[in-house]
Amino acid sequence: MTETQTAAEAVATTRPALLEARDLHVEFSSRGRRARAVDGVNLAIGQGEIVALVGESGCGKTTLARTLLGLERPTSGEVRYDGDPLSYTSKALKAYRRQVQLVLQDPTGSLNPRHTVYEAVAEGPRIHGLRDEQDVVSTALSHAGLRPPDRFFLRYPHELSGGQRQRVVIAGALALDPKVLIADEPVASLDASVRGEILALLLRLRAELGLSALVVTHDLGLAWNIADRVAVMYLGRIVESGPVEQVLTAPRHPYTQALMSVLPESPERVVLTGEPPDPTRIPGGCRFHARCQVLASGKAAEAGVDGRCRTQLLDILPATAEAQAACYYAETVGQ
Amino acid sequence: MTSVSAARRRLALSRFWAEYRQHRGGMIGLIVLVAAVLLALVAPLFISEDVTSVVEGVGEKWAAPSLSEPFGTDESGRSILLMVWWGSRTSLLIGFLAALLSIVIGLVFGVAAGHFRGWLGAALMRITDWFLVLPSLVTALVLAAILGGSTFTIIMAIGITTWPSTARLIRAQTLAVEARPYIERSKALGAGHWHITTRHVLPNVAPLLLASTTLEVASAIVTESTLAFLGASSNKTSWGTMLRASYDFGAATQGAWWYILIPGLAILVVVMAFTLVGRALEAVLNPRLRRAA
Amino acid sequence: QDPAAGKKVFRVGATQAMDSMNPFLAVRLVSTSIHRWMYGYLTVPDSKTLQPSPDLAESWTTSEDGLTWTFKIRTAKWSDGQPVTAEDAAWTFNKMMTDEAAKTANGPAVENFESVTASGQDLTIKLKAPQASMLENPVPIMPKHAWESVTDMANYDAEKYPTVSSGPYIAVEHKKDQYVKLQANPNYWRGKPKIDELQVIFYDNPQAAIAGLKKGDIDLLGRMTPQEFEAIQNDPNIEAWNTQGRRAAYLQVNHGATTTDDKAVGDGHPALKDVKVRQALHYAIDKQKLVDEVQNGLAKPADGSIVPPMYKDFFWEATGEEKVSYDPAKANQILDDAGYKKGADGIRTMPDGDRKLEFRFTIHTETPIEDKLAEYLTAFFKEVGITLTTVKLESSKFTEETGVTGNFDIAISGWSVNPDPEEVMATHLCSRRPAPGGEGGGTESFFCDDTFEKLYQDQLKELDRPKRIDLLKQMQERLYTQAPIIAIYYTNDLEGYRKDRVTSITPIPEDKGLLYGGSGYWPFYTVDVKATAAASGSTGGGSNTGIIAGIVGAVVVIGVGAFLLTRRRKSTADERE
Amino acid sequence: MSLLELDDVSVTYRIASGEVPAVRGVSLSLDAGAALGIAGESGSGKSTVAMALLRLLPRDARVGGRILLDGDDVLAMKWGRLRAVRWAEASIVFQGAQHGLNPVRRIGDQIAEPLLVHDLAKPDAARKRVAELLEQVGLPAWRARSYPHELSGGQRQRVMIAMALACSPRLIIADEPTTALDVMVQAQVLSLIKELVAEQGISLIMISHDLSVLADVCDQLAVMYAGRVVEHGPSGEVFHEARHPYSRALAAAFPTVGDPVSRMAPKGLGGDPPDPMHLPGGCSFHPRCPVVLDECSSIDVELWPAGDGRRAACVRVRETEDAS
Amino acid sequence: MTTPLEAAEPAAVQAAGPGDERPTSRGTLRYALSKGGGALFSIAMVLVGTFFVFRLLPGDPVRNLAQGRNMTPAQLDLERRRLGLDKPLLDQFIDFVGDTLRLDLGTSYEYKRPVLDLIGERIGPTLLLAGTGLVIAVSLGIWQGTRAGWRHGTRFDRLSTGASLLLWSVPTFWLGLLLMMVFGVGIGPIPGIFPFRGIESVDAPDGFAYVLDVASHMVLPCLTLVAVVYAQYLLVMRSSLMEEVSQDYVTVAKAKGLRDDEVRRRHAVPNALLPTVTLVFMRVGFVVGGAVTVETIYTWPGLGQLFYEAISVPDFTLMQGTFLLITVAVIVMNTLADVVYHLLDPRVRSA
Ligand SMILES: Nc1ncnc2c1ncn2[C@@H]1O[C@H](COP(=O)(O)OP(=O)(O)OP(=O)(O)O)[C@@H](O)[C@H]1O
Ligand SMILES: Nc1ncnc2c1ncn2[C@@H]1O[C@H](COP(=O)(O)OP(=O)(O)OP(=O)(O)O)[C@@H](O)[C@H]1O
Ligand SMILES: [Mg+2]
Ligand SMILES: [Mg+2]
Repeated sequence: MTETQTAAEAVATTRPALLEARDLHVEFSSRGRRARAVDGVNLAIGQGEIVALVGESGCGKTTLARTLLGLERPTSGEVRYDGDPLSYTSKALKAYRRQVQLVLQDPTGSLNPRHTVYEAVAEGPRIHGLRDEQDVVSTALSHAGLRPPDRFFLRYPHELSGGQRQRVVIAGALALDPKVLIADEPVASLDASVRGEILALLLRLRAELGLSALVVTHDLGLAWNIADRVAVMYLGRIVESGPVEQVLTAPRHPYTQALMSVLPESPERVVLTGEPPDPTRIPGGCRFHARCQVLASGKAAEAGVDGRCRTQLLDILPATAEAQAACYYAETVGQ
Repeated sequence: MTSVSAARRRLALSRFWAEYRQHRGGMIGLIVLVAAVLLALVAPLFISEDVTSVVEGVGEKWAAPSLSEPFGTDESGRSILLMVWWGSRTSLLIGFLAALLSIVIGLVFGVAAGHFRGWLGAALMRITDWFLVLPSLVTALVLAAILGGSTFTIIMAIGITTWPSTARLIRAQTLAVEARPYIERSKALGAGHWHITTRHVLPNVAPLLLASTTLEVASAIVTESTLAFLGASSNKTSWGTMLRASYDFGAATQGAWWYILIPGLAILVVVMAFTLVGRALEAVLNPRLRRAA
Repeated sequence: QDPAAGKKVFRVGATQAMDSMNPFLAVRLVSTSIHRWMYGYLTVPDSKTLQPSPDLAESWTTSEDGLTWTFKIRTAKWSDGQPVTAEDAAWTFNKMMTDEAAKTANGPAVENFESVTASGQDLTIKLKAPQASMLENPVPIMPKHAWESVTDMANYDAEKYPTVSSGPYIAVEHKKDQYVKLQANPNYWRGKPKIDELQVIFYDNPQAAIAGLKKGDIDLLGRMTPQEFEAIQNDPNIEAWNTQGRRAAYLQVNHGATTTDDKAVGDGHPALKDVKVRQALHYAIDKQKLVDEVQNGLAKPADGSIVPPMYKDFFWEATGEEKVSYDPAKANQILDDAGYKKGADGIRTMPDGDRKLEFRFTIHTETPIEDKLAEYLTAFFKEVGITLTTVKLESSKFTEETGVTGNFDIAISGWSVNPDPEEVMATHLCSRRPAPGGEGGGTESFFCDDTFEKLYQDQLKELDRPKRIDLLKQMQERLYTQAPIIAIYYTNDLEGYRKDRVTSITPIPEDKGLLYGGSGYWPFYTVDVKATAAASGSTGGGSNTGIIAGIVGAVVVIGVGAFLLTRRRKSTADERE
Repeated sequence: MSLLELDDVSVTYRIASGEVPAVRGVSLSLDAGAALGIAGESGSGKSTVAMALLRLLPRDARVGGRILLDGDDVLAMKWGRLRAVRWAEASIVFQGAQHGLNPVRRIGDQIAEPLLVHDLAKPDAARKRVAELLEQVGLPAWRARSYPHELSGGQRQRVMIAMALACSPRLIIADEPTTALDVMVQAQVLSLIKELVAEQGISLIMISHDLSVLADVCDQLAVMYAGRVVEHGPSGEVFHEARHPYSRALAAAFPTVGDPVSRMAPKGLGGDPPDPMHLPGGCSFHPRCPVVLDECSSIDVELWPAGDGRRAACVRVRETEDAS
Repeated sequence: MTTPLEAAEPAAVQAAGPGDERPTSRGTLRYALSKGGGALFSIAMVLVGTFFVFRLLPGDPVRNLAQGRNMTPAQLDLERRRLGLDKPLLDQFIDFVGDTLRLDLGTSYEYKRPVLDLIGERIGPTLLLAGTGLVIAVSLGIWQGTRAGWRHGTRFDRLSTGASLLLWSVPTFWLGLLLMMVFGVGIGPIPGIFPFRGIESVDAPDGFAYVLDVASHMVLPCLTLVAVVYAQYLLVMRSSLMEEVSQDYVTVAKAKGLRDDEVRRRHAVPNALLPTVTLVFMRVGFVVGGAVTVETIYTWPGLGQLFYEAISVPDFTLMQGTFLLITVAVIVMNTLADVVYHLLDPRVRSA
């Protein structure tokens, strides 16, 4: 941890955390077993910061995002907003939801096909009883890049292109003037050509409105495109986090390394074998050890950490801005 | 802006209409149905309850259809034509009210069972399932027999025995709607149960409900006639009670085929019309079926 | 191969099925009829006069005080060869007196019995009180030797064949809800019936029964409605049998229902307490029109009371001043005079208040004829400023409201009268009113009239038939003038039988009497039919149609199969995407 | 001679409200053993082309042009011949593995089915072959007895690939075999396909909207826009230095991690995708084109040669080529 | 006809059955047990419901039992005690449940015999009629539905769908009456060749001729039942098949080079059959309703007729007994259908 801090990082560390997850656990019971979808997460999003959360399917990204929004109640741990723990009374939740907003993967599904653009954007203001509804809607739409806004008021979602729909969804979130935007795979279902546009919009919103964002994705390219910081999640835990430049150019956790390696342009491909992760059966020791290529290749044994990898539980990474990895091997070798 | 949105709504309606018009069966059904309902509504302008009165029946008894009496007369010399006309009021009324009852119960149960997860939804579903397996005609008969066969009880009996299928349909639709991401989005915007069910779920199940209602009316009319025929109804003149009377007074052995045929055909035509309209509506409104078709 | 070939089989249709083969339990009309044909009774109505005449009791004597009756039982044999003795009769009655379950069917018949004893062929019955109708005892005498072993009478279904009988027929087979087969009893004391077999075939659906008669599936069908009767009237193969019947139809008027302790019950309209109003109602009814329109002319307007004219001896008819004939003007007059003024809407009100004369008319559900009747009465009463609304009740509720709770104004009623009218008269006694606890006694009118009571008591003791007849007629007159009930018509007995099958049948009474609907077994004892030819007629029809149906079935199967095959071949040929 | 040749293929769907020209004059060819990638945004007609190759389009689609498979016109074939061609010579791996497998039959039976249908094996031999195939795609042989729902998405996609290999066809058409799959699984499936093509000499047509993926697997790339091929050429060249502005936008959409140019600078293409029922006149791309010229709205573009073995449908390309 | 909705409703929605959120999540045994538990619960609810509904009866049960005959207060009291009607409601309920569990359904008012005996006598003919009708209706419906759904829009489809809609709209009793008039009684040139009363002739022959005799008696009632019932099976099968036809695996099967009818027979039909057949058996209640009407019209000595008689007398113990039996049978059938479906469909059966 001796690298020089980048500009963004410097800003991030000085900024107080706006939205924070503290030792968050979320469990479901599925098939009569407990699925620990989120299994101890510390994560902080600072004012005006864009954090990318990456990881493979089923690792708990969406669950974490939903829990941060108060749509799911944690089994233990807490969500804090602006320093205060989140209260789950319906009144408090309603107030909270003016501050933190959600953008989903599928803009087509996120819009009620029977509501016009205006109604879709006005839904939030109506729920919260905001005045000057039409102004609010117009402003939100222009912020989202749909200009002039009144041209779109009466359109139905099916009359819009995919990118426009996602902009409407974003406008719907902006209408409540939130501080944080949580976007769950916001571009995964969009055409490649419009993907960049939406990402650019997120960047612009941060610049113009000072919005913070948590972007959930499995696309490392996206993180590279827009995020300040990235958190890599595996089986309910964050296994590596830090500034994008640091984590994505020099990944320290074997799992991050594997994720990087399957990008088409990467020279050497590490395809992980073994069963895909199952949150009802989280292995002991390091939760990644069963699929860990470093352990399998014997490098961990060389470093003398293989025993700990298999048996000893790792600590939960703290919610700091510095680059950090939950890996015995990385700890040992990195020092 | 309201005028614009009204125009949009009109446009949507006309689009729906254009699509509906493609269904020949549905169009035929709609014409028949509108005609039947109109005729029933205007009946009091032309005739009165007297046509069903035996005291007023002055015609020849058991008269076969003729020019003056196109559908013949019954055992008391009443005109079958006029009785069928007047009887349509009772039959349609029972059909509509029973369907309405069934739809209202079905809607409340269906939406609630679909919306509220956990024990409430599960309990509602159990109740629905329980009612669903009850053999409906048998149950309706028992209810009518126990509560007496007034119009009100017949409506109750039919409504109570038919709502579960509506509830299931609505619940399935509610579940489908609630699985849509826009519900999640709405929740994230801070919406409560009431907002979600009234703003998102209801408008989405409404079209299906319309289709389902027409089918329910059809089935209620048939059930009413069956109950009347099995003697569980002590209604005023309806098509079912007419058939019952034709049976009681031995139209078959009298060779008075018109007395059996006409009310039966009236039921058949109207029920068929409702069914055709319901199916056409369903085909237009239910995307699942639309995809298959 | 046809088991029926060469036999004389007579098939009777019935629109009711047997409720039980056990005469102690059976209450349905069809069951009591069949038991009439199977078992001997003490007496049987005479085929000409309908007076009690010897059946199993050859003769009888009565003590002075009328309390002890001695019957001499005929020397006859049960169908299994055992002799019929007074023991059998005594066992039957004693069983009913001691076993609650055995009372189910005919309990009241032994209510007045003090004791029943037998010695040899002599049966002695001691009564608690005199009873002139003693000779009308409706209890079949059962074979003690075959029935003694039955312990649980309530659950005994008596499905043992052939039955041990002493009547003209023996039941040999009973398929529940399908048919009962009876065979001629060779040991019958009057001699074996002319036919070999009597079948009673049940139809759920009266229309099917009519169709069956027309088609020849059955030879005789009784208890038809006027409309059903019209349907067979013009059939060349059917003898339409239309005679005066046993039934009187009347309106029961709630003239102030009370219980046995004279406390008022129910919610009857106060105006009906006024005999004038009741009489006005009587004047307002056009009975002839009712007969014509409701009964298709197949009834007789009632100018008497509850005994139908068929019973010539007991029948009483009003004449002269007393006679009430249709006269709405007079009805209006009576009501005007009594102070029931018409309001602006043409409806009358009570003299001392503003309660309108709005009556309810209670009828049964599922009786289309009563519906019609109600419509006519409504129209008639409207003429005299009285509103009538129809209330339909399902039968048990009907019985309760019109016989116990008194929650009615006017109700439809009727009674099929036995040759002796004592029982129907008794239904209008004070004692028949419900007890204070609400237990019904079976009143038909809540009537409680001193004159009537006295006449009843007198006739009970009067063993001289002409004098007793006179007393009974006076009772009818009293009912007529007091109008707790208003007789409207006597329905005809409507039956039909196949002329081409039945060669002779004697009605009861022999002069223009009844067949199926009659009392006793006479028509069925005397009936004679053509023998069934081998494999012809409709009896063989079953197997004929069976073959036809079988062939049709085979054709359908082959057809469908062939169709499927051709479709398959075609579909391979014109395969598309 | 090339294995597959598409000559001016067009497909029009008839729907209630009119006709949808989904594919408009596509000409492509594929040599035996080669791999062709087709890219393009949603609705550009990629799947329609794939389905047309085996005449699997629904009844309301009208197909024009010629599709020569080994010199035989697929569109003119008799039914018997077409059935023989299907799967035995060309097989398809469909978009969305979830639905391509019959949910109530064991996967072994489903893999063996084409073998039996085409009389290529007796049941016993078929069973052995199924085990072999499963092995080939990296699944244990006992999986043959599983039902589709018992497998993960990646495993199902492997089964689909095993099925496509069953009759040792000469051509495999893979329609977005990896969309909706997880990154890790996507990588597994892609390397499997790459391996198979390389080892068994099977020709491959692969469809995707991710140019980088295609560039990785295929020799040749065709980019479709609004039912037309707008650029065609060797994959590396098309990906790295696309000539058509649309292809360029597509290529830029997926940044290279570590490349400072794209850091905090996502690139995209403005405007809306075209509605196939109301295509703009002239070059159908001109409303969204960042380098549009006046003539673009009127001129009829076609695939002009754009260098060595490359073609592109852009006026600017023609101009530069003409100039050079 | 009761609920035309079912057929129009997409089969899959129905077929998934209760708890369709995560159907894959339980083992078959667990599933069967939970279904069985559910059925027991339903039956318990039926018992409770029946008890209370029948306590709503008009009039005094003892008086109903007496059927208007003259009984002394003492007799009535005795009867009341015998029936346990003097006890508090809860005790009565416990007695009722106990009796019912011991299969003691009480004594018929009308027949003075144990209800269970009466039911026992009637169940055979009903099974014969409804069973035969069901088999014919199901095979006919499925066969026609398959043809219609596979080639929907063709003339066969339009004809059979039209015909089934027509039959669907016909009240059962009316059709029965018409058939009776035409083929039983005979009309004009059509002779009335089929018997229309009962299950056999009074003088039924023995042996094979007896079978033919019964068969001939079955023609009209069966025809009526089939005509009304098969329509919905046709429609369900049709829509279910149409649903399958648009699935991708059907296209894959075509791409594999299967012949059209192979695709249909091997893939589409078996998949469409699963939900359809289950639905068919879930709808036994409908057949029961049809049976009541048909048996009444044709004097068929089955349960339906017994039930109808009980209603028209009315004989409340008999009504209650038959109602209980019919309902429980329907619930059991439903549960069986559910479990069998679960067994047959690997999608919902857990690995
Ligand atoms: N409501 C729920 N009930 C039971 N299990 C659930 C529920 N929601 C999620 N899970 C389980 O929790 C785990 C994490 O799910 P989650 O949706 O958060 O993953 P994800 O990282 O978003 O995956 P993807 O990239 O596929 O969206 C999964 O194994 C999932 O099966
Ligand atoms: N059966 C059909 N009926 C009518 N139009 C259709 C049909 N199938 C496809 N289309 C239309 O044809 C066009 C091309 O569709 P196609 O499925 O080939 O696109 P695609 O390139 O495969 O898109 P994606 O990337 O979304 O799979 C689209 O506009 C689509 O709406
Ligand atoms: Mg997710
Ligand atoms: Mg596609």
